[in-house]
Amino acid sequence: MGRAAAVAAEVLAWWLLLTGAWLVLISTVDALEYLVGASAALLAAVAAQAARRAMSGR
Amino acid sequence: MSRRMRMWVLATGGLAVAVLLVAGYARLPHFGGAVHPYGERAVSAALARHTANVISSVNFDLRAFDTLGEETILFGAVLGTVVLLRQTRDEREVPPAPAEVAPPVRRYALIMLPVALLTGLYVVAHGQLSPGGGFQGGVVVATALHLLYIGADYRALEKIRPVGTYEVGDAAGEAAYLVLGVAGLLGGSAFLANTLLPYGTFNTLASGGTVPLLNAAVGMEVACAVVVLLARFLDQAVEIEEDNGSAMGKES
Amino acid sequence: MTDALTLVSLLLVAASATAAVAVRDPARQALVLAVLGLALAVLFTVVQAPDVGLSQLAVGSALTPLLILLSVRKVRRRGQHEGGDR
Amino acid sequence: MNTVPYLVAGWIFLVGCYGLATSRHLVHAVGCLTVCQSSTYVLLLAVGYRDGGTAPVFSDVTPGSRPLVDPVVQALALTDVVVGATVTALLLALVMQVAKRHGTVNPDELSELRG
Amino acid sequence: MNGWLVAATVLLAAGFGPVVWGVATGPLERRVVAQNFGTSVVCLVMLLLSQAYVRPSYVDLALVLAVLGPAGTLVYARLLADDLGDDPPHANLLTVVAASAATVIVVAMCVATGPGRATVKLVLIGVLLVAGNVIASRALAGGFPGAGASTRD
Repeated sequence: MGRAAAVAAEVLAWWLLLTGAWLVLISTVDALEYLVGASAALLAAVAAQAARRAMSGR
Repeated sequence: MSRRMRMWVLATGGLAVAVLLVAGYARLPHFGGAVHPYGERAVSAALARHTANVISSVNFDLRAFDTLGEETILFGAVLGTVVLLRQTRDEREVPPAPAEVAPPVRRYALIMLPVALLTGLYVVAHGQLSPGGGFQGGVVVATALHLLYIGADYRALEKIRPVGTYEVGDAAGEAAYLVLGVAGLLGGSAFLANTLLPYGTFNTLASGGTVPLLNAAVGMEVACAVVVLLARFLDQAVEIEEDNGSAMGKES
Repeated sequence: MTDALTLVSLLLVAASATAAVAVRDPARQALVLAVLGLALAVLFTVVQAPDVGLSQLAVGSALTPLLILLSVRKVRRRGQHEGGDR
Repeated sequence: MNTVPYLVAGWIFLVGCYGLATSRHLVHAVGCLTVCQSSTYVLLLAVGYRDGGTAPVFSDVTPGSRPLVDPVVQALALTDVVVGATVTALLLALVMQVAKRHGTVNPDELSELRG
Repeated sequence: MNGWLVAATVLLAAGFGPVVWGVATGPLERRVVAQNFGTSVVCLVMLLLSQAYVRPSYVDLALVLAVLGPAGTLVYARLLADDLGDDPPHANLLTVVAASAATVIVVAMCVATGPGRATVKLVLIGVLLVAGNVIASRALAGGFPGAGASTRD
């Protein structure tokens, strides 16, 4: 159970960080930007976690 | 034809082309001139459809059919590369040896992978607003994935990059572009016509009718196409060895 | 002032293009092609074409060099070790 | 100043052709072809430029407030860049096949093999 | 007389000219360092041009270059490790010059744009550029010890 929680925590951390980065990148902020930004950040967060596991799992 | 003779042919041909070019350039409108008839029409057409980035509007709305042709060139080139660089009978696949990489470089690759991915998605999503679009964003996303190869080794990259999925993604991107075109046809107007969706308010993410959707389809296709392309090149350069001269294949 | 900037960026593009052809070794040429891509991106920004500059940056900074260097590695390992211009 | 960009585009094209013709390594020849192709970007965008103009991208500029450059040539140059990269990849794949089949990448030796 | 434009022209001529000469001649070690320095110079020129033309959207070019430029240099460090193996370039001077120039220009632009998300974006680009430059020069100075020996990685 511990591993899944760690994975979820890491993805969540990356997700918040990347959504913040998205909000910095865009010029005008509105509801749709939030939605697209959050989904893009989620995708990037999952990729970040998978990359770390792939790199360390040697 | 001896090399010297070939040089002469090259010299005379080059000189003739140079003379013709200079003669032609003399009659071209001056650099920085104010006569741009197509430009004004393209800008007014794009503004009529609430697309802020006129270049994306030209690419995905006024000349969407040409971009479909360009997509097919991309798809065909990737198909050709996949066929050309397949593993032949007299070759065997050697699992890549793990490479030692300095820790700071590995950490940099791990941190930059999501940031580059996010930048690529940002460039794709805002294709019809700020500079950028499906092409540029797709290439940035694909390069972001390969930070894992650059930062670590090919084995790590292969773990998170199933090539089959990306080949399907490449085809799905092209298919999505076609489906959007046919949807225009079904919607009662012309193929790839931008009359399907409302144009939305200017300078927002949902503006421009089908332009953002075509942008996303192109972004997905370019990203997957470049990943498949690099996968084939990496396989050939890193993994595939020829069977007979296996000794020759060891050292560089 | 913009004329001077345009002239400088055109000169840099012409110089790096000539250098890209003059360098005979493919691996070293990949480096010069990357610098040519950078010079072109600057010229595109000066000529007010940010989209084209963005695509040149995206393609020329990491993708083309990676393709060329992987091909050189494959060709060098397969073909004979040509003495010539090593 | 009014024809210098065109002359630079012509120069890049001729230098690329010279490199292509005198190259002794097929990967170097593909690089020279990329140089030739970049001359088309310079020519296209030089044709579309307007003095004091700015890019017709209205995310941070109100339309009609500033003179604009021509977006049509930019769209052409944009697709040109991406297709150029993909064609370069295809050519490099062909070079790998030539090296595999003939064991050499020197264009002169290749023609001799054909006899 | 747009000051930003003058700065961009001077930086381009003084910074990128030697880069083109450095990448076309000399030992491979010096060429790769020149390419790495060229990425930083062009990214800073892009920032200055976006300020000179009063077009904040041009900053996206500097952003993509700050993200992909160092990746390109890492590609060279990785795939040319065999040739770079003998005397890795210790061009720390160029890294220091690039980092200080980046700090000066980003601070000047932040002052010019004033507080707000655009300033945070500029700082983000500056940080990405300096970090990328430092890591890339670190990689060039022997960041792939293993890859130097083994041919397959």
